[in-house]
Amino acid sequence: MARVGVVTFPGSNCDADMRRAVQETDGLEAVALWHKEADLQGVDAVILPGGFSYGDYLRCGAMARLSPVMQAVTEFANAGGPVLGVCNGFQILCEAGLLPGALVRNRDLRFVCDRVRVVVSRTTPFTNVSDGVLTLPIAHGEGCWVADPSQLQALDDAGQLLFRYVTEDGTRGDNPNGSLRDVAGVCNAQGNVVGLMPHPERACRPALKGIDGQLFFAHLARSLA
Amino acid sequence: MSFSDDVIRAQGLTLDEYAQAVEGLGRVPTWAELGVIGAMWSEHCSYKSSRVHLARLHTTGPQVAVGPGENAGAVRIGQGLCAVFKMESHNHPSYIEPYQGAATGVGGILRDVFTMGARPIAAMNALRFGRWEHPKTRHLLNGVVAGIGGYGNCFGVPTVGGNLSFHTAYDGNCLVNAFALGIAAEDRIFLGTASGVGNPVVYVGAKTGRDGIHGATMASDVFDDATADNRPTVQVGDPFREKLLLEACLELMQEDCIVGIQDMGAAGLTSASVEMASRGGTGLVLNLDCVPARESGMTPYDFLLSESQERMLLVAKPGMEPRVAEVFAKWDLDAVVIGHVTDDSVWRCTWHGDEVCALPVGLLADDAPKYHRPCERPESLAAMQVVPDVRCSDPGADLLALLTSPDGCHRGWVWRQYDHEVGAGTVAGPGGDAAVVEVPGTDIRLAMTVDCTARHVLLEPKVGALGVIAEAARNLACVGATPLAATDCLNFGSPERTDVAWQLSESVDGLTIGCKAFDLPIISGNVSLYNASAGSAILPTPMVGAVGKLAPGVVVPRSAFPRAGMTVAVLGRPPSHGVGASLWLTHTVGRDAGTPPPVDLSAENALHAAVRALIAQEMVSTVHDVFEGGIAVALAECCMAETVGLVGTTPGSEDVAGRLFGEDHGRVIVAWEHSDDAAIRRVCGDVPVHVIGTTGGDHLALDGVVNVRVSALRVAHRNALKTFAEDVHAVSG
Amino acid sequence: MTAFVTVMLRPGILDPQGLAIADGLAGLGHKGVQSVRVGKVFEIALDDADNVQERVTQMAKDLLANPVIEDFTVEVR
Amino acid sequence: MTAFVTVMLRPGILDPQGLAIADGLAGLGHKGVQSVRVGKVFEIALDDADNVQERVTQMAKDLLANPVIEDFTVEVR
Ligand SMILES: Nc1ncnc2c1ncn2[C@@H]1O[C@H](COP(=O)(O)OP(=O)(O)O)[C@@H](O)[C@H]1O
Ligand SMILES: [Mg+2]
Repeated sequence: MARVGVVTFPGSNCDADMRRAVQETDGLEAVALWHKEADLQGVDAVILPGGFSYGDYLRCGAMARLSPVMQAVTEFANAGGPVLGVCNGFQILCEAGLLPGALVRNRDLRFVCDRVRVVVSRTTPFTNVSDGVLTLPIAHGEGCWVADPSQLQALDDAGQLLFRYVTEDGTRGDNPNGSLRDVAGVCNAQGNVVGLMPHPERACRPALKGIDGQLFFAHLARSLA
Repeated sequence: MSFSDDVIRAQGLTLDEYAQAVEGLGRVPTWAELGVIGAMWSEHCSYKSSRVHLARLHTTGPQVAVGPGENAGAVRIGQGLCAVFKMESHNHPSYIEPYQGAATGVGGILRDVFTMGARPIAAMNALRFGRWEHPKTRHLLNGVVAGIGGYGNCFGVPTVGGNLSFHTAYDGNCLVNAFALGIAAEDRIFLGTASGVGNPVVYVGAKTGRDGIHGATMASDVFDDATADNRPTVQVGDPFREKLLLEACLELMQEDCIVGIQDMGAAGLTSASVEMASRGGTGLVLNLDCVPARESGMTPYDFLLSESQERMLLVAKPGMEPRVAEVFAKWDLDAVVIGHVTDDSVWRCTWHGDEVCALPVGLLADDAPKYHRPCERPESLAAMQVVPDVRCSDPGADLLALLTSPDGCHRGWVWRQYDHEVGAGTVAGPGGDAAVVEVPGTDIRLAMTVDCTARHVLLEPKVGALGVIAEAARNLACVGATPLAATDCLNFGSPERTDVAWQLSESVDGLTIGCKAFDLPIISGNVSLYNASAGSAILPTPMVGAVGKLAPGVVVPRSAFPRAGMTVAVLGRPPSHGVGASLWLTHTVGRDAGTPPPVDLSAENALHAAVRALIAQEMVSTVHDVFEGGIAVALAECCMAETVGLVGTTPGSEDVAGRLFGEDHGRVIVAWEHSDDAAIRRVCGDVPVHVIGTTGGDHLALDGVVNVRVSALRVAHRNALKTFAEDVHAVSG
Repeated sequence: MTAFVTVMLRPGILDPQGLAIADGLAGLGHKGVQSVRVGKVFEIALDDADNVQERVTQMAKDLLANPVIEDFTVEVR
Repeated sequence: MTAFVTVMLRPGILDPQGLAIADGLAGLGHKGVQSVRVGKVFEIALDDADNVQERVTQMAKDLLANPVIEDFTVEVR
């Protein structure tokens, strides 16, 4: 049984949902990690869940980056451990410099809660290039991904622009928040650190009208097996 | 010391009330005491004009675990659990500062729920604004919606439903009613009681600033021009801190540390402590020097009347203070002992060693003034109830007009700004008749809806208010749920006007009839009076939030047609009321007219039972009730979601407007693919089933008089609110 | 011509963001921070130089500052 | 001792709020607005006056600004 740490920051509000999604995946066990502790308890993967860590004050994810647990997560990631950041977790990974770019306010300056479609460009511990078009929920006010224009092409060429918002048939970009190149999520050069705005943990049961989120956890279980 | 008449009135007291206080006290109050009496005797805290009416509400039933009177009500949902819920108004603060007013309204209602030991799992909100043409409407709508989202999204509770409408009567006084529901184990519900002489009184949460001083008295004042400058009263919400407060409170409640706990809402520390002592039949001593202060130079008056947010008061078991402090420290929150429980039924406060308040708890609570204000049916009503003689010459154009009108257009612009899926338990979010959420860790699912068609209440309050309950119960039935209980928020004008007092009284009677008939006891609620501006009252708006439970395993139907090839029928008697009180009539003649449709209690109940049975047996896949805008609007809504056409014939008389746009109760649209008519009729028993037609094609065509392209309706319906709200003038920094 | 409008919360109005930032700075080992208050600044580029102070003040009143909870200052450079 | 840190989005980073405000000002009839950029200002009250410029610059680097998207200036008054 692979052990997956789910970090709770003050203000996290998708941590319980994330633990449940992990727990309900064959081969995975969820371990609750607390932001004040630098010990990752020997977990095999780490997930930073969504929410409003530190109220999203200053910039989303800016304060969470400073917590003791993030020092340990940074070491874990640099050693090649799989790390997933969802929504606020994605913002934290960008602020911590573990992922390229930054997330700023949505183009229309409003929070958006909806369903989107995304395509995946690369195989990582959490994704597979053959995943096709995934339907996932989003819920964020600051999901517009931006990066230094001079680095953008290189990131794209390296497959680091991991998720893109697309139309239903997967042919064109369809962007809910104004992010560059319709980016919904990115990964680091090695591919072990992944961040995205959509919420896979909210799409893991038929009762919630969507199960595409299960793929993320199934891929993780396989890669850790 | 003595106070001038102006000073007394500025505290919200009449001179008679002041005399009553002096007599009860046997002396003249101190300055701080005067402020405390003013706040506790305000309409908002004392319910002095509404208590006589509230006593008539239907509040009991075997399912009720905690009825009105506590921070929130609790109803049993099985497996040893209770749903704890309440609805509350934040109308006046939202008018002054829409973002913060609405945000702190959400924060307040969430605190009411988790104070009881319940983790919030769903929120809803009911909003009323002035007409679109009014210069403030757009600004208020944008600010309020952003504020509700800003607080609820960050706190992490899904906002799963609500209710929104616009009317010129709310031009100078918007309504913001927030609902929250949480889950607690029945044997671990915490009440706001101070008992156990000597037990420590602990202050937890955020520090106290000068925010919102006199919010309670303000909520009891009619707006006038001076109010726009009522600046020091704005409270700012901190949803992040409230989330920490939630986690700390729930963690502490796992242990045996707490005797009683209460959130600090209107009239802050004063009201929380007095109410706790009153419920416990005790007294309290509070040392105001110990209250954590955010600003320097604060006086006892400030500490007592501040409405700073995200604060709670609790009475701990003896010796548990260190454990309380430890749990709160884990969540980076203050917990400070500020006093203890006494046995003399006197509420005392000390400051720098002096006693600055010593007021009998009874004087502040039970013995507060109570009024039975004179009620009188307004003579003007008879003229309003006459239905003007108007024809419907182009029903297709009228349908489009209704679907793009402020009250008929799509609400998606609102709920896209609310996280309605956090918690990963939202089975049916906004957009249907009622929302459905899972109770975490169980197979229990709850349905909830918030409703009030104030136009109907205005035109005959008792009938209209009964209709509100019928509509709420019907919305629950449409997702397969059986009613459990309800909460209400009674928004009215000044009770000192005889017509308003009559509206209030009649509305309570109507609610009571409905609550008894549909087994929806009111377990909590709130009254907001003095909603008026420039001398004119708002529409009488008895908002109701109703909660029901789904049978295990039931598949929740959709409220729209999924595809072509479905048979569509309407259940219930053909409409006979005509266009009285309808949205169509208001739209056509520019004023509210006619009488509201009556409710046939037994027919309505039979209909709900039939709908639930059809859903339970999975015989229908679409269910949507017919109400505002009539059957034409309801069918159009069913068609627009997936852009599915329908050709059909609706039941009813020759009168086209009444048939298509009349708002008779007791009707529900259903659609099926694999059942047959006979089987449906068998389940429905005495409830009439009228087959309308079959879905398919691009058009909605009804009765040979309506023929419109569904895609065109859909675009217009969906864009109307966004176009209005996001007009460039609305942008704010 | 450029004008800067600085908008701050009025004294006494709760600034949860400022509180959180002050805590964050202390957590990073920055000593001696008494308090942090957070405001907004608007950098406004104008076509012309007529009456800038007056016009921008009006803009602040109309849109940039919320008089219920905020104060503002205008600076022209 | 009070220091002010002003944080602005770097040139080239889209500022939707600035665009919306420029539109809003035009909509309200304010003429001649070329562009608006929105930034943040932090008013930091310090216990003492030692090395303020340097310490506050460090605070900005550590926390207040994100160098990927923002530039900052420090002013001590
Ligand atoms: N303020 C709001 N917040 C969230 N959802 C809302 C709001 N207003 C309306 N809705 C949603 O829009 C849909 C239509 O509302 P309404 O016409 O009141 O429904 P009904 O007539 O069935 O009660 C419902 O699903 C309702 O929950
Ligand atoms: Mg309905």
